[in-house]
Amino acid sequence: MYENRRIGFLFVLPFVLGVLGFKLFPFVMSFALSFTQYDVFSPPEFIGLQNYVELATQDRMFRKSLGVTLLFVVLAVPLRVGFALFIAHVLNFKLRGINFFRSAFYLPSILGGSIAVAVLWRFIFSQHGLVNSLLVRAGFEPILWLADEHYAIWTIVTLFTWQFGSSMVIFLAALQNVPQSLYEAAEIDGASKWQQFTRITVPLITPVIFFNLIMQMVHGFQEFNGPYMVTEGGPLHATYVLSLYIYEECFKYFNLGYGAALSWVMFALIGALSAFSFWSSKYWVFYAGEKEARQ
Amino acid sequence: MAQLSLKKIEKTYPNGFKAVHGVDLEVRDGEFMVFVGPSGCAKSTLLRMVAGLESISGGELAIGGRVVNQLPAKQRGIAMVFQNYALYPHMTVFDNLAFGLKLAGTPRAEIQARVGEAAKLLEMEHLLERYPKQLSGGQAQRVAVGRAIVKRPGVFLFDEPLSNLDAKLRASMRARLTDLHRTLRESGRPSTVVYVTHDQVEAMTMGERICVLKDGTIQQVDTPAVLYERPANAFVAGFIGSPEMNLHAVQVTTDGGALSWGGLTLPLPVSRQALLHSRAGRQVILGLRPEHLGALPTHAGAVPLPGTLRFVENMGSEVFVHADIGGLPFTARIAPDVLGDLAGKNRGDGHVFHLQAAALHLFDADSGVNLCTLH
Amino acid sequence: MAQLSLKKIEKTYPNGFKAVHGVDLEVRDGEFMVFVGPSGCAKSTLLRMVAGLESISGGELAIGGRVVNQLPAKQRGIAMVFQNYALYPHMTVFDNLAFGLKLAGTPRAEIQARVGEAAKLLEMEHLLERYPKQLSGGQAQRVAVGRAIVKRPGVFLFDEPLSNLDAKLRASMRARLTDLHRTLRESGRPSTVVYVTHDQVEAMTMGERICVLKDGTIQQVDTPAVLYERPANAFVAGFIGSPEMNLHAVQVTTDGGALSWGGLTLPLPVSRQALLHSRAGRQVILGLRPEHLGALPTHAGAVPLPGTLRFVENMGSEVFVHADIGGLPFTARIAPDVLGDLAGKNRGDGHVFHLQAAALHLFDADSGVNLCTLH
Amino acid sequence: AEPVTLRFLWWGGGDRHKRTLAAIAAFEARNPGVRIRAEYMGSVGYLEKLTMQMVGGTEPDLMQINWAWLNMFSRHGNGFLDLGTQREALALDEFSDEDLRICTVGGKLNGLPVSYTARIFLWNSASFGRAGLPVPTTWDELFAAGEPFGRALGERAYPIDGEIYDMLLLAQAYVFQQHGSPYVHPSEPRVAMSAAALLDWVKTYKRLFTSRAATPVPYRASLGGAEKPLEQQPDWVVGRWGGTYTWDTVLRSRLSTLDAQQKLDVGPFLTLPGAKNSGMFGRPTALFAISKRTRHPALAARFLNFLLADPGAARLLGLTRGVPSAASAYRVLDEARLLPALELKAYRQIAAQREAGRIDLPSMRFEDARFRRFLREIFELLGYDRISESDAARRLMDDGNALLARIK
Amino acid sequence: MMLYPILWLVGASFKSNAEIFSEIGFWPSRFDIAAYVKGWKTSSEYTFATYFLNSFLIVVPRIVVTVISCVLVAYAFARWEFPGRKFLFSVMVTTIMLPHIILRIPQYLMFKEFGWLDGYLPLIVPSAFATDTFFVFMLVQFLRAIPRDMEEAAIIDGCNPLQLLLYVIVPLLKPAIVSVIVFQFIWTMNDFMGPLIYLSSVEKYPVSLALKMTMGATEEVEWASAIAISVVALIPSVAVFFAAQKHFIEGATSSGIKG
Ligand SMILES: Nc1ncnc2c1ncn2[C@@H]1O[C@H](COP(=O)(O)OP(=O)(O)OP(=O)(O)O)[C@@H](O)[C@H]1O
Ligand SMILES: Nc1ncnc2c1ncn2[C@@H]1O[C@H](COP(=O)(O)OP(=O)(O)OP(=O)(O)O)[C@@H](O)[C@H]1O
Ligand SMILES: [Mg+2]
Ligand SMILES: [Mg+2]
Repeated sequence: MYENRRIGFLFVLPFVLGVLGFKLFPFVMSFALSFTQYDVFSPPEFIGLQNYVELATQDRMFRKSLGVTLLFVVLAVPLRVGFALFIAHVLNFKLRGINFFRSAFYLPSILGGSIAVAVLWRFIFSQHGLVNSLLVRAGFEPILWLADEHYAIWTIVTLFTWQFGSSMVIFLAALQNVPQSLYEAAEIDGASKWQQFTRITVPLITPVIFFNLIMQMVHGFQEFNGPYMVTEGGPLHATYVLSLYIYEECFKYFNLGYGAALSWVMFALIGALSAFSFWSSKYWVFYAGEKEARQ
Repeated sequence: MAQLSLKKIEKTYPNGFKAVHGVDLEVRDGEFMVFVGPSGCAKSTLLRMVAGLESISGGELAIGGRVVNQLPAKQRGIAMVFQNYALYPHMTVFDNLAFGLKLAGTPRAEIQARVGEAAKLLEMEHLLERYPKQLSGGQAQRVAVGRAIVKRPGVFLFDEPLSNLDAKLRASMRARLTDLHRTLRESGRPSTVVYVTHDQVEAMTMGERICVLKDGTIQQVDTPAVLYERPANAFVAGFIGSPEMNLHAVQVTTDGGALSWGGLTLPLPVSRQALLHSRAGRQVILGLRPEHLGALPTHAGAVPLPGTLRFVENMGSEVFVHADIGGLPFTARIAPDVLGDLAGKNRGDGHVFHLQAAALHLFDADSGVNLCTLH
Repeated sequence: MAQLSLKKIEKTYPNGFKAVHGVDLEVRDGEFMVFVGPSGCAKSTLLRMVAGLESISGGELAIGGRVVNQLPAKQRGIAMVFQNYALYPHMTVFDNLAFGLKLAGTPRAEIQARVGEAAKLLEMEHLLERYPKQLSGGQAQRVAVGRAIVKRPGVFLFDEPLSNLDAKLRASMRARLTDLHRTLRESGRPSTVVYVTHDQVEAMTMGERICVLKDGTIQQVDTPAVLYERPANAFVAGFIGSPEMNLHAVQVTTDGGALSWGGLTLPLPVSRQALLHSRAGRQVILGLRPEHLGALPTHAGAVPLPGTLRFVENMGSEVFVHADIGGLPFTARIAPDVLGDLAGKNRGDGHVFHLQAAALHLFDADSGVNLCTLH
Repeated sequence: AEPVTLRFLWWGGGDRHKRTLAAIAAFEARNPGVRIRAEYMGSVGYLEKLTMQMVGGTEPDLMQINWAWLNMFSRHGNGFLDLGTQREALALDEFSDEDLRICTVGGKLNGLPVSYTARIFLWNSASFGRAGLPVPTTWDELFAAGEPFGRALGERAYPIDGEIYDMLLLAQAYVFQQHGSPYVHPSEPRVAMSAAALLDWVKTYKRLFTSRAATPVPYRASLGGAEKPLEQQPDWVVGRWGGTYTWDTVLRSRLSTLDAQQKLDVGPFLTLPGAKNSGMFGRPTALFAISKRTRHPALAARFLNFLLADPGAARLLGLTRGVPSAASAYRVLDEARLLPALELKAYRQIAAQREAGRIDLPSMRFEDARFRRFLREIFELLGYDRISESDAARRLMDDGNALLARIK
Repeated sequence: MMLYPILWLVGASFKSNAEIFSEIGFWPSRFDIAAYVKGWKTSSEYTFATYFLNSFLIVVPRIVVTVISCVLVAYAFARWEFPGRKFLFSVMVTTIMLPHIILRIPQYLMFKEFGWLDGYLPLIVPSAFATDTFFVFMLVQFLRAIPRDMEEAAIIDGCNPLQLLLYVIVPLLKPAIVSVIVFQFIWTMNDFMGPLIYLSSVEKYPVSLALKMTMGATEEVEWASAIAISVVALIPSVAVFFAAQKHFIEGATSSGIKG
């Protein structure tokens, strides 16, 4: 029945219309803008590839922020996804008061970018903050987290990781689809809880792990709140991620053409990484509902 | 040492349903115990409790002399074949079989060898690279059996492991499993087996003892022969044997020397009369195995009873004859060569059947207890 | 009108495995057709193709005279019981049963009535409020059957619908399903049934015709009696009947009048001799049903053959005797009362068995074709 | 008849909203048939929103903008309605010539200033009291205060605090006084300081930290950067930091979080002996501008005039947008004693310098976002000792010129 | 660590300005709900009752259309075979990847052309066309992990594609759908930029805008009431999460069929 082409298409129709109606024009326009010089207030002026050329050859800031962004993604995404998966797994046990903990773990994500987060993060990472007092107690030198070029990235990485709630919720939902009987079989096979987790749970929810990885990678590349509110890209641009750069180009310096070019470069980057992930997913993602198993 | 000992085991499901009511059972080390009972009588539940998959609501479960109520499944030294297979969908057949061994840190070569051996035993060497969803029902079931076998545990729990196999394959599996059990015992590493089945043949041929369950209580535990010949009560009598025993409530004559129903009178052998003295004029349940009802007077002492033919099922090697005798439905199991003139008769035709009264069972009308085996 | 017609049906799975090789089959309107065959022979695959769940790789499938290769499942007017039940986990048993009716817009009262009826038929009225995960294996299977029954479709497809039931329940289900089929036919609304089973008794008693499959090809389609008595080839002969037919490759004597193996010579009845003329001195396959091998010379014309006892399985109503005769393993099926002195013997003891040579089957050694039924 | 509706957009806090709404009500009462649709919000996102509206041509009739935004929204003076066309409705004589001049781009009056602000010194006199030091009145006293202040109040205590940008302005004030020239030429896109002056600027900036007078850059950054205003800093709240160099308009908010032991005061503007310029850095706070697309220019102008120069409105609005630039409004507040002492003190200090002509109007380019980033970058490097003083001075010259040429 | 921000927020809503910024602890020195009352009243013409109502006027329709459109589209991608499926799927994933900031101006201009400015339509209508591709992708992945057995049974039972979706797929997908609802609720409640750009009239402001409405750059802020009201603003999100969580941990298939 699923072969009926017309019906399938009918179901995607909203999306097709949505893309055409709401995404295509902005997309095309932003792409077009990337070949112009456009300061918002006077009409865009076509300058060919100049934006891209400048970005590739002269823009030190671009290179710097690209490096920062990559570092951030490499650190923060696996941490967030890993953490979310682990906590989801723990929270999936039917224990007393577990509801409370689930909510507690989701709270940071509800807070989003509210003022409390910025204030709190300062309390935690300032020179006399929580982290440092722990360090000092453990006999280490305190670190100027927010002011040290090498450590500042960790403050926003931690913040990003800390707001793992949404990924966690998605994992929690995914865990429900793992049949109980498989855990029983594994238990009989002598698998420890941990082995059940790595050998049964993880493979069976790879579609969702994959989803979270891709999405968090996208979010990681586009992460804005942390660097914007907590470190403001500093110190010495150590946390000056691409999205912050793009934001400033667009809405502080009104250099929309250049901002668009930056965006499309970032887009190409994410796209390439995602394409790679999709390609690799053939080898590690298991779809139980797919007509065909892997060969 | 892996004897099982169940003491007053109870199970209440979270929805309040009490599935097991105080089961007491000893399974000796290396014994092959078969569980039978109607669908829903808690066979799987008991197995799952032994395995440690279902919490025990009451009583004490010991394996090898050690109380394991609180012990996690993986420390109980068991292997289990699940009724629904529970194969790992993301692993090939090979990996499904090898999983337990890998976890136990078995060396690669040994895993290869043991999986190969099991695959051969179960005739599925050509399936090792497949994924579960590429298997037929029977193939999946064999994989589930294989997964238990490769582990060589102290206790095997089988939950209807052959129900999806065809008769031929099932017969060969049956023989192989029995062989395996025997070989292990002879090699000094006996495995205790608890085996749930619905198949009469499996139950009768594989089990050293059979445990008959009903509604979460044990009805009788004994060797197959005893169960067949001396069922403890009408339930066991009706449950063991196929086609099932003819069971009907009938009247004891006032002198206690015969049974009567539908205008017929069935004189009883003297041995049986003694049992019915106290029940003269009351009701008892008559039990008669189909093979003790014949179409011809081939047996001495058989009582002729007139009946009406309902229908005939020809199994090839034997014939099941369904007839009304004195208004009650009876089934007879007759070899094709002793059908006599019954062979040509049709529905509604009359025929005189021959009942071997000496093989008759009698059960209490209320409790169902077998009067013949009472002392 | 719901006859099924399969013409050169083929199925190749996406992984390249060819499961069905050109199957031709006509199932008449209202007929009860049973599919049997070894595990993995494509019974489920065929059923799923008829149902419209699996695409048809080649050939033509017609229901009620209309080619339905491209017709969606729900327009084919079928109901199906799945081998793995496939109950809706989020619905109660009642809703599982009622779902199809609700979709069809059946009035509430009627749904109630039909579900109630099916529940009664399947002895599961007390389960209607449960969720699938609260059911035992057999209970789940009954729900699956019920889901098909309530729909009263033109074609029923049953995939091993009773495999998880105990013998007693299975016997009663068997009778009820047969009854249901008959009632429908008599009421003028015949349902065509295709019924997959591994159970010999089910196959023999329920099927009006049986289709024996092997590796995706049809071996023989005929009534149960014909299949049992005149199997088309050694495969069918071995597959139908339990315990299975003794099948062994043996030598035809140079005069073509007898068979010989392991130093024994078995003279053949004249009727059989004619078949072997051309094969004098060559090999054929001997086929002997267990019931045609006795412990006592009860039958005229039985040929005495010395053997060695291997083991005995006592089924209560009958005994399976396994013995070596001329170095080949044979199984005999003997009523307990005609065991004679065999009853007291042990493994390794000698005994003279009596083979009813007139009941012998002979098959071509290469093709397995039954020589007795060849013309 | 349909009432005429004007849209009016501003940002601000609670008090500003309330008072502005009251003023609007007063205006509506006085002009039946006119409805002012108030569109107000916090400062976060204001620029983004306004930008969208300007791009989309959907901006309100009257809007509050920052002076520095003129350079973006109205580079050639055509971004907003030329108020010169609405002279009848406007009491332009209420504003000083300078005020009008700084709101004029390309000869067109793009808006009218609400108030004027300049950088001043705020001191926590209680802190200095505890440290046993007088509140600094000269540069030398400030530089000298570092060590004893720290000794007395602890190593986290500094006489003056500021974020990088505050500190570079502070140092610029010093150099301005010393050399008589601001960094960027007031009207031309080029660096105005001499190379020597630039070097002095850099040196003075560094001296702020070496003398321990100001919070070190890394430490300050470790507490949260530029967007974390001083009043949210614990060190400020409890008086470990003795003062700050800031706009007079934020005086109230700086004061608002101080705990009960602290006392805020406006100090004299530190001035070098023989200074060539006051060194004070001042400019209009916000402007009110009228959309060039408005359908009711005259009415919008009248409303604008009402807000800035109407005595009644002045009384209603009070100090919510700073001390009014319009003379009559100031008089009303002054007479009604609506000006708190501290504000008044700051105002007088600034007004005195303005009237003396000792505050040069800064170049709008100096406040250009990109230029600010450039400055921050250099001075951050300096604060982290990542660049030598001479290199910094040279970059301020060369890169500064290049950037100024680019942003024009 | 996880709860600290909330405790701090609640504590801070009772503190004085000085306490808020100098004390790391969350225990205030006094309890006084004045800040809540004040925060609720706001300094605008409307109380927070209006802003909450506005938020719900955006959130509720948006959730409804999101769930409907995303489930439909996910169903098509995960189960149906139609021409261009792969291509459209990659288009969908792709649209997630372009930084949204760059789309802001084009989108604004587009909605201006539609005449939708200063209304809720720009915030709701795109969701009706499954443009929240995050959710579509998520549902697709979930669906692909669910075996088809039940669907086959339903097909035999006579389900048409829509009934199949409604009666079988949706219940099985319930955990995922509930998370979609929770996310959409919380994200929309928190969304600041969307309403900021598209809404001009104060009476149409949702909570997220209203919260920051009193944060002028220069004026003094009554932090206690600002924080108090942001605590109140969190309540719906927390409540929704709390109410929903039992659904996304009790999937229909949660323990599957045992027997
Ligand atoms: N999770 C559960 N909640 C409530 N009742 C349950 C649950 N699981 C099983 N039951 C009930 O407990 C009884 C015993 O179930 P069990 O699965 O042990 O039966 P069984 O003997 O294995 O039957 P079958 O031969 O059909 O597999 C049944 O009546 C069943 O409906
Ligand atoms: N999706 C699939 N991909 C590849 N091979 C398959 C797939 N499904 C089934 N097969 C193979 O096709 C053959 C026929 O399978 P089918 O399920 O029809 O067998 P069956 O006759 O029903 O067996 P059983 O009695 O064990 O249920 C088997 O060998 C099986 O392994
Ligand atoms: Mg069971
Ligand atoms: Mg099958």
